[in-house]
Amino acid sequence: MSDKTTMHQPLDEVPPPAVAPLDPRLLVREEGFKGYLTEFKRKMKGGELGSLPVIVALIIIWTIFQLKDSLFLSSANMVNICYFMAGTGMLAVGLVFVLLLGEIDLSVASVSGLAAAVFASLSVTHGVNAWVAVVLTVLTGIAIGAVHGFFFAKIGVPAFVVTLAGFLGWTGLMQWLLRGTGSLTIQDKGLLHVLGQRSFFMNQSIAGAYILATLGVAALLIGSLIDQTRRRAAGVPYRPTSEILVRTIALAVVAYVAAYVLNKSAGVPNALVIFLATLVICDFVLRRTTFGRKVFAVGGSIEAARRAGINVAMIRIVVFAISGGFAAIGGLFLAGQTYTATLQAGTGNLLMLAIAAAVIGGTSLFGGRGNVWSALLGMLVIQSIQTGLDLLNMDQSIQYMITGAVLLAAVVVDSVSRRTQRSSGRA
Amino acid sequence: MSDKTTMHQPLDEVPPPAVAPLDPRLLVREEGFKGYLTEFKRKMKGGELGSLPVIVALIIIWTIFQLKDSLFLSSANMVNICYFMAGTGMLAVGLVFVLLLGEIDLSVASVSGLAAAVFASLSVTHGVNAWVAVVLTVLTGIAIGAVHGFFFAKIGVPAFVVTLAGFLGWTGLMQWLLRGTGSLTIQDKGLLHVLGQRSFFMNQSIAGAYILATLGVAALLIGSLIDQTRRRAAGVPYRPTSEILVRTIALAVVAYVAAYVLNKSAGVPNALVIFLATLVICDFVLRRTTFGRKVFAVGGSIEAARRAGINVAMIRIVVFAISGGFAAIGGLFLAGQTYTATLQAGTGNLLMLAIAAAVIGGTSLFGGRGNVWSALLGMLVIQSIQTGLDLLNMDQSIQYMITGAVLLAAVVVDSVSRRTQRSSGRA
Amino acid sequence: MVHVSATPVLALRGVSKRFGAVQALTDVELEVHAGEVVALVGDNGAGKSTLVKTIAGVHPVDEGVIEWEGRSVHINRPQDAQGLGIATVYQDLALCDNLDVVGNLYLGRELLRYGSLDEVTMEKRSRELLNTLSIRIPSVRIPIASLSGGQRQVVAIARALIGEPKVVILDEPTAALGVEQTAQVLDLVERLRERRLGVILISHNMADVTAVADTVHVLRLGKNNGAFPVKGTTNEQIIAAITGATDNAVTRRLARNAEATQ
Amino acid sequence: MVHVSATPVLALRGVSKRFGAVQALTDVELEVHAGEVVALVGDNGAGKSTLVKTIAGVHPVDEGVIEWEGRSVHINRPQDAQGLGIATVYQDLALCDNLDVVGNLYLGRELLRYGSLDEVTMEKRSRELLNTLSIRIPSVRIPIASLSGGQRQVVAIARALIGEPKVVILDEPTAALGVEQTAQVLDLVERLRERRLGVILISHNMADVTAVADTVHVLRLGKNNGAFPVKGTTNEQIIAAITGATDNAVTRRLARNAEATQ
Amino acid sequence: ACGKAGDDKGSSSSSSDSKNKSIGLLLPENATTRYEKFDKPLIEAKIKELCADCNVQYDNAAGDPAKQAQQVSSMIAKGVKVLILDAQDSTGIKSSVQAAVDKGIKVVAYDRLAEGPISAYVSYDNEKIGELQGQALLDAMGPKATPSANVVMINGDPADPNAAMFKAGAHKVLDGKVKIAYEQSGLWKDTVAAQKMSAAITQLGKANIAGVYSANDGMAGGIATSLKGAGINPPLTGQDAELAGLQRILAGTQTSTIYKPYKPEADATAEIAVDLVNGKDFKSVADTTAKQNGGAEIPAKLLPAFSVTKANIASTVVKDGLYTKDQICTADFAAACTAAGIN
Ligand SMILES: Nc1ncnc2c1ncn2[C@@H]1O[C@H](COP(=O)(O)OP(=O)(O)OP(=O)(O)O)[C@@H](O)[C@H]1O
Ligand SMILES: Nc1ncnc2c1ncn2[C@@H]1O[C@H](COP(=O)(O)OP(=O)(O)OP(=O)(O)O)[C@@H](O)[C@H]1O
Ligand SMILES: O[C@@H]1[C@@H](O)[C@H](O)OC[C@H]1O
Ligand SMILES: [Mg+2]
Ligand SMILES: [Mg+2]
Repeated sequence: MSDKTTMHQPLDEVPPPAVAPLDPRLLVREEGFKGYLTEFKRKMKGGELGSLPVIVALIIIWTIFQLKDSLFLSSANMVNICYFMAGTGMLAVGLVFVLLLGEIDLSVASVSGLAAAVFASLSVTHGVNAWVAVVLTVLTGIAIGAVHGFFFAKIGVPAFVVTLAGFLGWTGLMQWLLRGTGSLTIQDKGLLHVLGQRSFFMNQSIAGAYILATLGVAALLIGSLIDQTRRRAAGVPYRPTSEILVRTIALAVVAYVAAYVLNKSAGVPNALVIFLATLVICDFVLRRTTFGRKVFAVGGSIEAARRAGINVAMIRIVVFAISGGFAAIGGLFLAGQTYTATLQAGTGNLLMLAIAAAVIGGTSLFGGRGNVWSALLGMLVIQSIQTGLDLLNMDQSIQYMITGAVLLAAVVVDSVSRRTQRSSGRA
Repeated sequence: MSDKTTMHQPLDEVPPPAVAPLDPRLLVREEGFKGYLTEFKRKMKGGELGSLPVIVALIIIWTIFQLKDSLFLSSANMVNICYFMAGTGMLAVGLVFVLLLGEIDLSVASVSGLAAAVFASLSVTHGVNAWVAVVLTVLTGIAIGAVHGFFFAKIGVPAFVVTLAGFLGWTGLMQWLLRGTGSLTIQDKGLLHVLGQRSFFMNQSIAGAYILATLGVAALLIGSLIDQTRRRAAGVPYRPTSEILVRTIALAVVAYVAAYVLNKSAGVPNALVIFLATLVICDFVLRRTTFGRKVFAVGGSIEAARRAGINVAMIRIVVFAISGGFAAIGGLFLAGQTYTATLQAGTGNLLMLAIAAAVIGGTSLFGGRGNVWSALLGMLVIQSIQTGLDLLNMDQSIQYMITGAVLLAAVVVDSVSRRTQRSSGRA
Repeated sequence: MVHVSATPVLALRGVSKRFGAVQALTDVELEVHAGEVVALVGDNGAGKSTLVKTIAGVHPVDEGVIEWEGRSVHINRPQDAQGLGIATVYQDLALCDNLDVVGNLYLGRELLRYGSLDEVTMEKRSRELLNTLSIRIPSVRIPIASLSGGQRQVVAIARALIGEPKVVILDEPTAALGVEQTAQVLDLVERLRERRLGVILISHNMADVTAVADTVHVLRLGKNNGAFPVKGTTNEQIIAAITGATDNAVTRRLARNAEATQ
Repeated sequence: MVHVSATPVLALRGVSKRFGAVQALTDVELEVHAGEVVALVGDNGAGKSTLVKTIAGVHPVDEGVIEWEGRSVHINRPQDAQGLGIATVYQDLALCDNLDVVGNLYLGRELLRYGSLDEVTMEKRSRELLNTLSIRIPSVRIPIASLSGGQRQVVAIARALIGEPKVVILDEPTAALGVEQTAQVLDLVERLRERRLGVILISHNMADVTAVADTVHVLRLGKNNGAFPVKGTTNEQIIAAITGATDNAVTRRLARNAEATQ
Repeated sequence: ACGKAGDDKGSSSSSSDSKNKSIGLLLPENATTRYEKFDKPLIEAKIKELCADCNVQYDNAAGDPAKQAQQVSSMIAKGVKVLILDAQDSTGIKSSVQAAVDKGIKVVAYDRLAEGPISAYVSYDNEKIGELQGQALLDAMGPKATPSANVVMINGDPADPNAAMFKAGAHKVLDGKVKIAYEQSGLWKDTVAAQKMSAAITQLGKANIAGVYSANDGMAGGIATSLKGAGINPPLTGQDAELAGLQRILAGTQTSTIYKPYKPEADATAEIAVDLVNGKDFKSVADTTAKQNGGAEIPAKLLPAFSVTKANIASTVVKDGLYTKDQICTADFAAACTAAGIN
C-alpha cells in the first residue's frame, strides 16, 4: 500500500534538486561527550528539556522530605507511593488523551466512583462472576465516555458542560445504586485482589522486580538499535550509538535502583505493574499508530485535521470513551485500595489531582502537546507530596497550604524553562 | 488626540475611492416588520441568535417546574431564586473575565470561603469596623488574584495549575484562620446586612421595584437614541427607530412583570440590586473601555495582542485580580446568606456551578467570546433548577441526576444553534 | 494548449453559497477537464477561496450541482472530495502547527509497517519530495510552527501530491514563494498537466497565470465574469474583467508611470 | 531615487539570531534612510521575516545593535518599536480573529470620547481608510475570521497607517492581493516615500520591487548577500544573488520556455 | 534469586519491637471544628500524661476516605504500635485495618465503628444522638407537637454514613408524633441548607412550620437565617455545640444542640491505647461491647451525649471548658449570656 500512497516518484525524474539535503544553518552536534555538553547547554538555554524540569522538581521534593523525615526514602514508604499512585494515575492516563484534544473531562472522578458501585452491585448484590463484573464495569465506563463524546462531538455541547453534567448525574446514579446499603464490601479476589495493597509482582519474589527492570531496559536498547539500523539504511538522521548507550544506562540505573529499594520491603505492587504496562501500551498507541497521530492532529488544529479527511467527531467520541474506560479502571483500582464501594468514592480532590498530574507531567491543557508519561511523572510528584506530608504529622490546614505551594513550585521549574523557550520564539 | 492618531487624512488626497461604500452582496434588511421576520429566520438558520437559546431553555425549565409544582412561579419562590443566585453569580462574573482570556480560575470558591473567614476574623475577632473589614476583605481577594496573575503572566505557570495550587493553599489558610473557633457568627449589620435575606430595595416599598425597572428601561432607550443620532450624523449604519422601540418594549415588559411579581411578596432583594448594578458596570468596562477591548484581544490572539503593543502580562494580572476580587465579594454574599463564616464555606460544587453559569450563559471557554450577562442568564438557569428541585422535595441522588440532565439539556438548545452556525462557516 | 477530453472531470453548475448576511457566490459555473489547467482569478473577496472550499467539501454548497466525470455528486465533507480524487492546497494552508513536517505531509494517509507508523520511510520520502520543490527546511522533524511562510506553503503543496489525485486545486500556491520556488511550482503544474490531471490554479499574478494556464475564469463579486482562453487574450482584458472597469488603479498607475518616465 | 539624508533613521549592525538549533540570522547589516524605500529580498527561509520581527520587537536580537536616528536602542518588546515610530505589517498578519475590522484597526490605540470608546468615529474612519485601499469588505463590523485572505491583508496594512510612524515595514504586503489592490499598495508606498518615511518592503515579486524600491538588499541563508541600487541592476542579477547561482530553476525554466517557443 | 522481598528487616521501628512506643492517630476531616481543635490535643495530652515516652503520630484525612487509606499505610511504614482510627468511611477502611493488624498493629476505633479486626471502640451512639435531637425538638415544640404539625427535616450528606444514623434516630422519635412535611439533605453545608429551608417555607407556607430538625449546627446556621428572613422562629435543633450554634441558642434563633463531651471520649481512648502499647488489659475502660456489621462483638466504651439548650449551657459546655465565657459572650451576646446565667 505504501506504493499507492505516493506520487512523488514521477517527480524524481526532474533534474537533481538544487538544494543540498542539509541546511548549512543547522547546528550539528559535535562528536563525543563535549558535543553532548554543548547541546545540553543550548537546549537548556532554549528550554527544550522535555521532562527534565519535572524530574528535577521531583528530586528536590524528595530531598526535602528526606531531610525532614528519614523514613521518606525508606522502602516501605516508596512502596506506598508506588502503590497509591496507580489508581489516580489511571484517571490521569485517560485525561491525557482528552487533554491532547484540547478538551477536559470533569466526570472522571464521578465515573470512577460509579464504577466501584457498579462493580460492587454486580459482583456482591447480583453475584456476577468477578471477572465478568470487571469487564462489564469497564464497558460501562466506556459507554458513559462515548455518551459524553457523542454530546460533545455530534451535538456540539462544550465538553466542559457535558462532563460537568455527567459529573453531577453519575454521582447521583452512584448514590442511587448504593441507596439501600450505603456502602458495599467487595471481596478480595479476582482482579480486585490483584489491585489490592497486599498483592505484589511474582508473589514478592526478589526476582520479580529485577525481571521487570531487565525487561524495560532490554526493550529500550533493542528498540533503539533496530530504529538506528533502519534509519541508517534509509539515509535519514539517526541517534548515535553513544547516545543510545547513555539513555539505556540511565534507564538501567533508575530501574535497578527502584527494584532494589522496593525489594527491601515487599517488592513491586501489582497495581504499579499494571499501571506501567498501561503506560507503555498507551504510549505506543499515541506515538506509533494512525489513531494517535489523529488525536494529536485534532488537538493541534481541528480545521486542518478535518480538511485532511480525519473524522474529527469519531476521534472525539473514541477519546472520551477511552477517558471513561480509564475512569472506570481507575475506580476499580481505588476500590481495590479499600475493598469497598462507598458513597464517598470519587469525591474530594480526586478530579483535580488527576488533572493536575497530567498537567504537571507536561501535557498541555490547550491540546496537541504531551504524552502519557506525564501521568506517571505528575502522579509521582503529587503522591510524593501527599505521602511526605502524611509522614510529617502536620496540621491539616498547613498541609493544604504546603501542598498548594509545592505543586506550584514543581511547575515553576518547568514553566521558567518553557518561558525561555517562548522568548526564543518557539511558543 | 484623535487627530494625532490618524494618518489617513493625507491619503484622502488620492482620487475618489474606486469602491462603492456598500458591498452589493450584503443582504440588507427590508424595512418594517416583514424585514425583521426574514432577518430573524436568516439568523436562526445561521445560528446567530445570541442569548435567545438560553432564554428559550429557561422558559422551558420554568414551564416544566410550574407544571410540576404550582408554587414555582410564585412570588416567594422568585424572590428566593433572585436572592440566592447573587452570591454564586458574583463568582461567575469574575470568571467571565478570566474565561474571556481563554483561561480558568479554579480558586474562586476557595477564595470566597477565605474571604468570609477573613471578614469574620477582622470584624468579629479583631473588632474592625464592618465597612473597613469589607474593604480589607475585597482587597485581600484582589491581592490573591494578582498573585495568581503574577505566577501565570510573569513566571509562565499555566493558570490551571496556579489556581489549583491556590485552591488548595487558600482552603488551608481559611481553615487555619478558623482553627480556634471553627465557625464565627457574623453580625447582621453594615454591608452584610444589605446582603442578607431580609434586606430589600427601598425597604420593601412597592415603588422600589418599579423605580428600578424604569431606570433600566429609560437607560436603554436614551442610550440607543443618542447612539442612533451620532451614527446618523457620522454617516455610518445605525439601528432603525423601530428596532430601538421593539427592544425597549421587550425590556420594559420583562422588567415591569418582574417588578410586579417580586413586589407580590417582599420586593427586590438588595443582593440582586447590587448584582445587577455590578453587571451593568462590568458590561460597560468590557464593551466600552480600552481595557475591555484589550481583554478581548488577548483572548482572541495573544500574539496579535502583544504585537499591537498591549501589555499582555499586565492585562492577565489585572483580570486575575478582578476574579479574585469578585470571589471575595461573592464570599461576602454567601456569608450574608447565613451570617456565619464556616470551615465548609467555598467547598462542594460552588466552583463548578460558577463556571457552569458563565458557560451556560454563552461565554466561551476558549477565550475572546462572551459577556457578563452570561453570568446572569447562567445563574438563572442553575438557580431555577436547584430551587425547583428543592420545591419538589426529591431524593438527593435523584436531584443530582436531574440537575445533570437539565444542565445538559439547557446547553443543547444553544449548541444545536451554534452547530448550524459552525457549519455555515463562522466558527 | 494540450488536447482535452469531452466530459469535464469536474464541473460546477449554478453553485451559490451564502454566509450569514453575505452572498459569497451566485450561480457560478466552472468546468475542468483532465489535462487542463484552469486559472481562477478575481479581485480580493471575489469568492475564489469560497468556491475552492465548496469543491473540497469544507462547506457544502447552498444551491447548485457539482458534477464529477459527468455524474452529479454530493460533497459534504473533505473526505468526500478526497475520495473522488480531489487534492486541495488551501490559501490558509491548514496545517497542524504542533506536528512536524513529516506528520503534516502524511496526515490522514500515514504509511504503516506491521500496523504501526513507518516513520523511517515517511521521513525519507518527505525529504525527497521537498527537495524536488527546491525548498530548504532545516529539518523535516521540526514542528510546522517554526517554519517560514514560504516553507509552510511548500509543505502544503507537497501534501497535495501525496496520494493519487485526479484534480489538484491550488489556492494562491505561490503567494509566499521565492522566485526559485515559484518557478518549481509552475514546473510542477506543467508536469501535472502532462500526467493528464485537472488543475485549478488561483493566483493574482497575471504572469504566472498566463505562463501555465489553458483557460482563465474570472470571478467578480461572487459571479462569473467571463472565461478566456489564455492564447489570444491580453492581460489588460483579464484585468478589466477582474476590476469591472477599464479605468482602474492598475491602468492609472501605468499611465502615471508612463507620464513620469516621459 | 529621491535624495536621502546622511544618518539613517534605522540601521542594523551585525545582527544575529538563533532559534534552538537553527542559526536564522548571522551578522546582518541594514540601513534605511528617511524617504527611502528599501526592498529586502531572499529565498524562502532566508530570514527576512525573522529580521523584521527583531526590528519590530517580537523577539529580541541575540547579538548586534539596532540604531535609531544614529543612537543605539534596545527593542525588546513590540511597544518599544512602536514607541520609536516603527509600524509593521507582519507576513502572518497577526490580527485578532474574534474582533471586528474596526476593533483590529484601532487595537492598542483606540479613540476615546469621555473616557469610553468612540466607536462611531472609529467606524467612520475605518471605512474611509479601507476605501482608499480599494478593498471591498461587506461590513467593517464583521469579525476578521470571516474575511478573505486579501481582505485581511489590507486590514493589516491599514492598521500600520494609523498612528504617525517614521518607518513602515511591510512583510510581503501584496502576497494575497489582487492586481488592483496591489497597485494601490504600491501607490501607497510611493506616497509614504514622498512624506519622507523610511520603508522596508519585503517581496518575492521582482516587478513590484523594481517598481517602487530605491535599494534592494539580498538576504541568503541568514546572511547579507549584496545590496543593489535599483537603477542599473537587472532582475537577473538580483535573482542570481537570491538563489546563489546563475543556474537555477528560474533560468532553466526561462531557457526551456524559450526553446519551446522557438 | 528466589528470596522474598522484604526478608531483610532492617527497619528500625518495627511494630513488634517492645521499646517502640509509637501511637498513630488518624482523624477523618477538618471541616468540622472538633477534630483538630479538641480531639487531637485532648488525646495527645492524655497519652503524654499516661506514658511519657510514648510518641503520637497524627494525620487527618480531610474528608477523603482514599486519603485515609494511604495514611494508614504511612502509619504502617512508620511502624506505629497502636493506631487510633476515626474512620472517614467505616466500611471502606476495613482492608487498611486488616493490613495494619497483619503487621501486628492494634487498632482502636474512635468515634466511628470501623469494620475489620479492631481491638476496641470508643464513641457515642450515633443513632442515640438522632433520638436526642428528635426528643429535644419535641420538647421545644411542647403542646404544638401534634401529628398534624409540620416539621421540616434537613439531614446530613447522604455520602456520610453517620448522617443516615442521625436520620434514623430522629425518625424513630418523631414519626407519628409530628408530620414530616419536608425532608431534604443539606449536604452538611450551611448555604445549601439555607436554600432548602427557603424552599420548604415556600412549599409549606411560613405559618405552617412548627419545627425544624437540623442534623448539625453548621446547617442550623443557614436554616436560622432563612427562618429569620421569613420572619418566623420555630424550634430548631443542631449538633456539635459549635460556638456559633451556642450563640444562636443564646440569641434564641436555635433551640438545642448536642454536646458530645470530647474529653471523656479522648481520655478513654488514650487509656486504651496506652494499655495496648504496654500490653496491658483495658477491660476496665471498655466496659461494654458494640456489634460490627459482620456481627463481631468489640469491647467498647460508649459515652453519653447531652442535649444542650439555653437552660443548661452554663452547666455543660461552659463548665467543661469547651469554650470560654469570653469566646461565647462577645459584645452582641453579653445580655443573653447574663440571662442564661453564664458569668
Ligand atoms: N520560531 C522559530 N523557531 C525555529 N526556527 C525558526 C523560527 N522562526 C523561523 N525559524 C527558521 O528560521 C529560518 C528563517 O525564517 P524566516 O521566517 O525569517 O524566513 P523568510 O525569509 O521570511 O522566508 P519566507 O520568504 O518563506 O517568508 C527558517 O529556516 C525557519 O525555519
Ligand atoms: N466564513 C465566512 N463568513 C462570512 N463571510 C465570509 C466567510 N468566508 C468568506 N466570506 C466572505 O465571502 C467573500 C468571499 O471570500 P473569499 O475568501 O472566497 O474571497 P477570495 O476570492 O478568495 O479573496 P482573496 O483573493 O482575498 O483570497 C468575502 O467578502 C468574505 O468576507
Ligand atoms: O458531628 C458530625 C459528624 O458526626 C458527622 O460525621 O459530620 C457532621 C458533624 O456535624
Ligand atoms: Mg482567497
Ligand atoms: Mg517570511
